[in-house]
Amino acid sequence: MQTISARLLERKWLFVALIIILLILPFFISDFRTNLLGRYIAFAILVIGLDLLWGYTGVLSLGHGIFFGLGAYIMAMHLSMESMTGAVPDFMTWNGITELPWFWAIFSNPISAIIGAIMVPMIIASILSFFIFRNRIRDVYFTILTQALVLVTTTLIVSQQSFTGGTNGITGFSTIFGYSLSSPATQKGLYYISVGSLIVVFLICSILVNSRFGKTLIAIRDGENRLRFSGYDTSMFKVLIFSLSAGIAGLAGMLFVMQVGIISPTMIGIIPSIEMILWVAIGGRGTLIGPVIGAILTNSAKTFFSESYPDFWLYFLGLVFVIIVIFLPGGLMSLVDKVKRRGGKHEKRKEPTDRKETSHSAVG
Amino acid sequence: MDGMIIQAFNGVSLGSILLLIALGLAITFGLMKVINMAHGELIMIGAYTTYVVQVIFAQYLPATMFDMYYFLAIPIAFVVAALIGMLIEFTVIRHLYGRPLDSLLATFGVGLILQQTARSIFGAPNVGVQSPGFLRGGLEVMGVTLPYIRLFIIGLVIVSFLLLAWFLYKTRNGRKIRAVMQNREMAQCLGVSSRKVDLITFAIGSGFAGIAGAALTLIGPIGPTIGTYYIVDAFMVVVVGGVGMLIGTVAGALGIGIFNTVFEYWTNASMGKVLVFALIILFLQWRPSGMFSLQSRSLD
Amino acid sequence: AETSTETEEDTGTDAGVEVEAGEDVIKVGVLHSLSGTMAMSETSVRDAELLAIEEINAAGGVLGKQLVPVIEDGASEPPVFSERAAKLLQQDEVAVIFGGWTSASRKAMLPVVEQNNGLLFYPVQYEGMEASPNIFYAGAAPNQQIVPAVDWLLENKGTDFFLLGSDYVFPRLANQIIKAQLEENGATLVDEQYTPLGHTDYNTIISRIRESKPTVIFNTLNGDSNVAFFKQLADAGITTDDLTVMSVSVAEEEIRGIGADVLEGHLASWNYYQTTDTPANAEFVANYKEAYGDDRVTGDPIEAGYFMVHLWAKAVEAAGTTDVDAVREAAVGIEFDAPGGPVKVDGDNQHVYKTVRIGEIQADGQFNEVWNSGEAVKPDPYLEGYDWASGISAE
Amino acid sequence: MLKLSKLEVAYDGSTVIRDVSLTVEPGKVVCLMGRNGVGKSTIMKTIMGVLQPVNGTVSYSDEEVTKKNASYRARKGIGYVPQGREIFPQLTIYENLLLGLEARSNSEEKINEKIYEYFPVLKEMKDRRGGDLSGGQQQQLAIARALVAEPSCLLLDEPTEGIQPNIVSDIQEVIKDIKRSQVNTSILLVEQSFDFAKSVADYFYVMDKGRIVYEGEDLMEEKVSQYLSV
Amino acid sequence: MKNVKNLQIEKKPVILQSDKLSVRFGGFYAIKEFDFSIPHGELHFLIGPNGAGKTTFLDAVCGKTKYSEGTLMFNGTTNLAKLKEYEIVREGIGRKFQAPSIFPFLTVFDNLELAMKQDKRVIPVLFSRMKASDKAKIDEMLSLIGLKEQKNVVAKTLSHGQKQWLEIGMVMMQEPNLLMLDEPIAGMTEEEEEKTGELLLELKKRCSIIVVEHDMDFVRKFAEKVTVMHGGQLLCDGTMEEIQRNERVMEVYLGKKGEQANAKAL
Ligand SMILES: Nc1ncnc2c1ncn2[C@@H]1O[C@H](COP(=O)(O)OP(=O)(O)OP(=O)(O)O)[C@@H](O)[C@H]1O
Ligand SMILES: Nc1ncnc2c1ncn2[C@@H]1O[C@H](COP(=O)(O)OP(=O)(O)OP(=O)(O)O)[C@@H](O)[C@H]1O
Ligand SMILES: NC(N)=O
Ligand SMILES: [Mg+2]
Ligand SMILES: [Mg+2]
Repeated sequence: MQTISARLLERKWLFVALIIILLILPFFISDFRTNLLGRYIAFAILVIGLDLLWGYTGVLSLGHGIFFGLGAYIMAMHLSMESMTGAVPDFMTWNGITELPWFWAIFSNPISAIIGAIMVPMIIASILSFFIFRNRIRDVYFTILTQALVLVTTTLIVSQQSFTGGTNGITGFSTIFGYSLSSPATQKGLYYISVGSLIVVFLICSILVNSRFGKTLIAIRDGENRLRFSGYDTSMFKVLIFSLSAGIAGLAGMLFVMQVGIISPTMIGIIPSIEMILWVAIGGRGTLIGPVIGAILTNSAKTFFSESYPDFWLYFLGLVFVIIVIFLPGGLMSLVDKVKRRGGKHEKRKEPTDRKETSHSAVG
Repeated sequence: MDGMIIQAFNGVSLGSILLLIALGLAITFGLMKVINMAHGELIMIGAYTTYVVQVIFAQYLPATMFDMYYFLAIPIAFVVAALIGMLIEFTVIRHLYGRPLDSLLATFGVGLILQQTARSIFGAPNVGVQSPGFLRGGLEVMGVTLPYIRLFIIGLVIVSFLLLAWFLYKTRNGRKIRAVMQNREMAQCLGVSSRKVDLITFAIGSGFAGIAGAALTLIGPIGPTIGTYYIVDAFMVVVVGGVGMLIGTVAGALGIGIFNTVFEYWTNASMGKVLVFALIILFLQWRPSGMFSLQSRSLD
Repeated sequence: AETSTETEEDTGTDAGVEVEAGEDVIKVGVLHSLSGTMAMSETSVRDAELLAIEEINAAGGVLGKQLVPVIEDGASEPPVFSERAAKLLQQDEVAVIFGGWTSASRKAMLPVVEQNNGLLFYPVQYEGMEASPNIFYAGAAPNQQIVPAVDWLLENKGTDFFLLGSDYVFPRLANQIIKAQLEENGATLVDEQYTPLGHTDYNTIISRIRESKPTVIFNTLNGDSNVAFFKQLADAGITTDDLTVMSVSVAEEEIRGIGADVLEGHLASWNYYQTTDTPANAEFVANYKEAYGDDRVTGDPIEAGYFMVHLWAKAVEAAGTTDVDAVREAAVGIEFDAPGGPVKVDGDNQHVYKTVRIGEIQADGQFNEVWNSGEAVKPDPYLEGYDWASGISAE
Repeated sequence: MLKLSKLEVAYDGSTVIRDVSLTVEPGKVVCLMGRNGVGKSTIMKTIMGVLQPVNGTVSYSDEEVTKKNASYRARKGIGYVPQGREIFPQLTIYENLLLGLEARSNSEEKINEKIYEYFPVLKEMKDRRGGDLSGGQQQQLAIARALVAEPSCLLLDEPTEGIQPNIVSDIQEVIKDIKRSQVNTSILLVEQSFDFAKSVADYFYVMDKGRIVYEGEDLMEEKVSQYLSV
Repeated sequence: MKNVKNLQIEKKPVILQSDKLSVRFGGFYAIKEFDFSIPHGELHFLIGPNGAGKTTFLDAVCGKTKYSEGTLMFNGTTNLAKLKEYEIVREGIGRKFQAPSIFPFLTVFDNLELAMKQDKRVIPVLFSRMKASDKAKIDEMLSLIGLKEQKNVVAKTLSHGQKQWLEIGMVMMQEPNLLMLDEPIAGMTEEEEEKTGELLLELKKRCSIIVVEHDMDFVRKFAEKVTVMHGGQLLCDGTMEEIQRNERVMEVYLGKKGEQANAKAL
């Protein structure tokens, strides 16, 4: 017999419940809080892609800040062109640039900015990952490499400040597609657009992981070489999933910048990139819904702690990370599963997180 | 000619610093497969230890003895960092063997806590350490000055490396360490106490981070966030050299150090960094598991 | 729908100040990085601001009301600054925000304070080229720090300049100004180098210095890099006999982190030193040390953080309300006897008149003032008063 | 020597060994047989201390060791050749063998020459890394590694798997040799080959579905076909 | 036609042909100038002492190890040196590894589904759906390998022997033209061996099979043709009877089992 509460803990119902909460919450909290929640939803979108990559395919990228940043920068470039008074944004003037560079100009159209914010990360990710995966750079080598990539990218952005705004980033937008950014209605609209994007991305990815393609991803995670000897060109699968997650990150970055009004290199650096992974781990990797919840909860907690205890919040945050990873390796979702099992259902389920991540697979 | 000597020396000097910061990581990450994001904070602990030793000398001992503080600071930095490493192993790491990526996340949390602790104890601003007098100045060789501090660091790293290599590859305890790291369960079945070995190994890795911290006080800032400056470099060195190979770490450090210096000289510091990383990516295309690869035929 | 519990929670836990809810307090925001790489600089500024708030409260508050600081952590990340500024203005409805250090953090807060018609007081010297109606700039504009420093160097130290800076906005823009100024004066630029933020290996830079043989290094490096640079410069055996380094981001606090032994004899340009000889300063230093410990030092941004709170308080008293528009109007021309000498808010650009001071670093880590501008210099963020700078500020 | 009583072992809550009691007398070779997946290796791992039983006890030379860890048991004289070899891949053959000595109380680092006589290939390839060996070479190394400590109780989990025929018979000889020369050494052997088992074992246990279904000094053909057929 | 020494060529076309194949690790030749060929539809056993190079040979064929000299031709025309592992599989070569290697966190069913012959390029997989015929095929295989009950069990919980079976099933799902099995019956009981042998005879009708095995009873029972490797080289080949009589083979591999057994029986 399955109780109602147990049923509610099914992943799909969990998602439905979450969406309902997100839809009605703005009626109960301040505009400021709604806007914050909107940012967290952008992060929640991002981690779905990361979960595909890490939770399902076993590829840990500490470099998704880059793709998030690309999406954000492209949208920021568009917004800043929309808002600027002269021929170029202020910071270009100071650097002696009087004409918009081509890679700015192409995003002056809102449609091309939206498409660009998603496609540019995908294209760059596919080129990059093609070379990386084709040569079988994997495991920690890949992870450390992505970390280095973040460092290079932020260094580049900062040093090319005449085009990128440097450490100041790009900010100071007043309108978005003609609507005033300071109006609460615009902010609410952006919030609901974010929720809508979350639903779409989540559904697409759910379908994906439950298909044969999804099983292939898990097989790559658990025995990439074996899969190669079953006739699959695993590197192409990884390229595809990496690009997809980069596109999702770009979308998230775009939604983020529209709601926050600024993007700067610190937002896409090493620490934010690691934090993204932590959201996945806290929620429970390989579950899709877990990371979504993880991103929203962790960010809310972070805001709460840092507002309430500005001197101590890092202790809290650090402790939470340590405790979750050690004592709840399956993340919050494993807690849900536990409750569910107690709720009467004794189904044996796979827990991908207690697997040993040995670097040598049997045929490696 | 002078330029060449200086360049070569700068390259080796940077390489020696990279090696020093990566040596501990070569153990905790290379051997133990723990992606220890708190490595930078262990370096920080070594640096603050040196600072404390210096303050104690300045306050309680005659001024003539001040310079001697540094000799004491290095072993104390090793011990303090090793003890804190033990504590981390005992509370956190031991739950995470065989889960390298989880260890990354947990140690990141540990790093945050250590950073904040340092901030609470020593304050957020940097603290100053005065280099001992005998390390002032430099050695004149063919018209160029080689700073004693740099020479000292090169010497320190050579000694550290040789000690470590001897310990790991020539002693019985070193063999036990390598065995446990490769197959914890089986080592235990042969009568090796893997708990003890894990604890000690992590402590040694941490201790070397402490030594690096002591050395870095001579040339860089000492503050709660210094660990973040070195952590990526340290990982890159280990990865480029080849995870699990001590000799690879040496090669990786020297390689990166020399190329970094050359590229920086050709272009500028930012582009130099970018070019080095571009080179690393190209290099890994050619050797996906580093200069000295451990990849053996896996068990079939 | 505002949740009142949340608001109370926010203020109640902050800074240990007990709040009696009601009309007789004024909430003010204090927004600095308490974590991350900027914490090392910004925590001291926060302390100075809290000191000023306490002083004002002790003297009866503003408009008869006590000030209650709401402290937030900007975490060294511009988007967090923007978020927290919005929170302070929208949720806590503070009368003013004191905060920021890096230009990036200021640029992040700028649209927020403009859109919410809030007030931001910013305490740090910066690159200029900005004058938001919602921001008061208590730090030096380039003409109150960089320009006079270059003039003085040309006169006293030599004409071969090596420009060294961290690779970000302030140094890049500062160096553009310096280059224009050098050209105007027929001086030589021997080299210009930038290193990434947090760079710690200056071997190659020092090799370049050796090759290009400057008489002056104009240093716009950011905090941590300064430590590495000066230590390594000293190790390389380059002393003040060979050249002089003029810094614009090295204050007393930084000197302690670098070590006075390697800095002795080098110069800095600021509007204030702990040793600045004014009665106001003697009191300020004593109070600051009493509040935060004898081992603490003051410095220019700390002093700016301190006096800007007083400037705001005086402006509110003059306006008779905390209303932003009224305060902004009332602020024009407000004067205060700051520790670094008298300061006055400029009506054109909301910057502050300040005295420029060049100091030489002593063995004890303090500055010996070798020159000052005598009177407070009018701020000129767009360098409109300098013909040679026309190429930089051109729109 | 070795005594299991009422052992129950589970993986993640699912029980695979139920109520198993088993005794190995000193100096005897006991053979444990059964189809794939009945739980033979699980029993071996539990004896070694790699797995903790849910219920029941493991005693070894009159001491209850149920709660002790594997390294304690190894130092007490239990030697283990696991199924799947578990060679240290980055260590050389020689280093692998030296590690076998860890279980011994005296710290002398010397490999008994007899080991090399049993498995000459290990001497030839002394400095090759364990991971580079062929499957059968690794299996030989695994056995040798257990033997160097001169254990008083030897657990062999399918020791002949993947070994060339003439060495299989050598291993048969080794076991017999141990029986002859080290009269107090007992051996618990898991083996699929009926002939091999019969030629060395003094006592048999047959398992099915996690339980002991037959035990005796002799293994009758009909029993075999009853429990060992698919 | 090629000029091949092998006599079998007259009967059936050769499916795999190695010519002076050498594989080197550093200075050590694991395989040295090894000639080998197998015609279509043959059940061929490859035996030899531990370390003879049998696994290495299979590695070279399936692309896991790059060989240094010589050639490997598949179906007479395809040069395997140029192909990636997955391309070799798509050509029709299936391989079972010596240690069971399966996907531990997928169910038994999913393991077989992934291995099944189908278009395995990225995009087709993305849009592929499970067909009823696929399901039937997998079910059939499940009963063949005796894992019907474990159909929905996560593969890591299988015992060693069950994993072996699963992997054999996976390779067979690929419907290869050449099947290579590395010690397939290791760890199996005698009955299970028997079944595996019968399975091989059944499969032989569909493809050529190379089996590496140390169990001589098994080889004796099922081998058509046997090749003995030693030290990376061909020692001899022929029927089992011929092999058994070969002095060298007895010396290096089989041992003088009979005599020894008699001696001990005294
Ligand atoms: N790590 C594990 N997690 C869960 N179940 C396991 C695990 N290892 C083994 N099992 C299950 O326990 C049972 C017994 O396994 P065990 O390995 O002991 O069998 P065995 O008798 O040694 O078989 P074989 O002859 O194939 O080696 C099997 O049914 C297997 O499914
Ligand atoms: N990567 C390697 N480096 C060094 N030597 C290797 C490597 N791989 C294999 N060898 C050696 O090559 C030889 C052949 O090994 P291979 O695994 O092919 O033997 P095999 O015939 O399969 O033996 P077995 O019957 O024991 O499985 C062995 O001596 C082995 O030690
Ligand atoms: N404003 C500055 N110094 O960044
Ligand atoms: Mg078994
Ligand atoms: Mg083999």
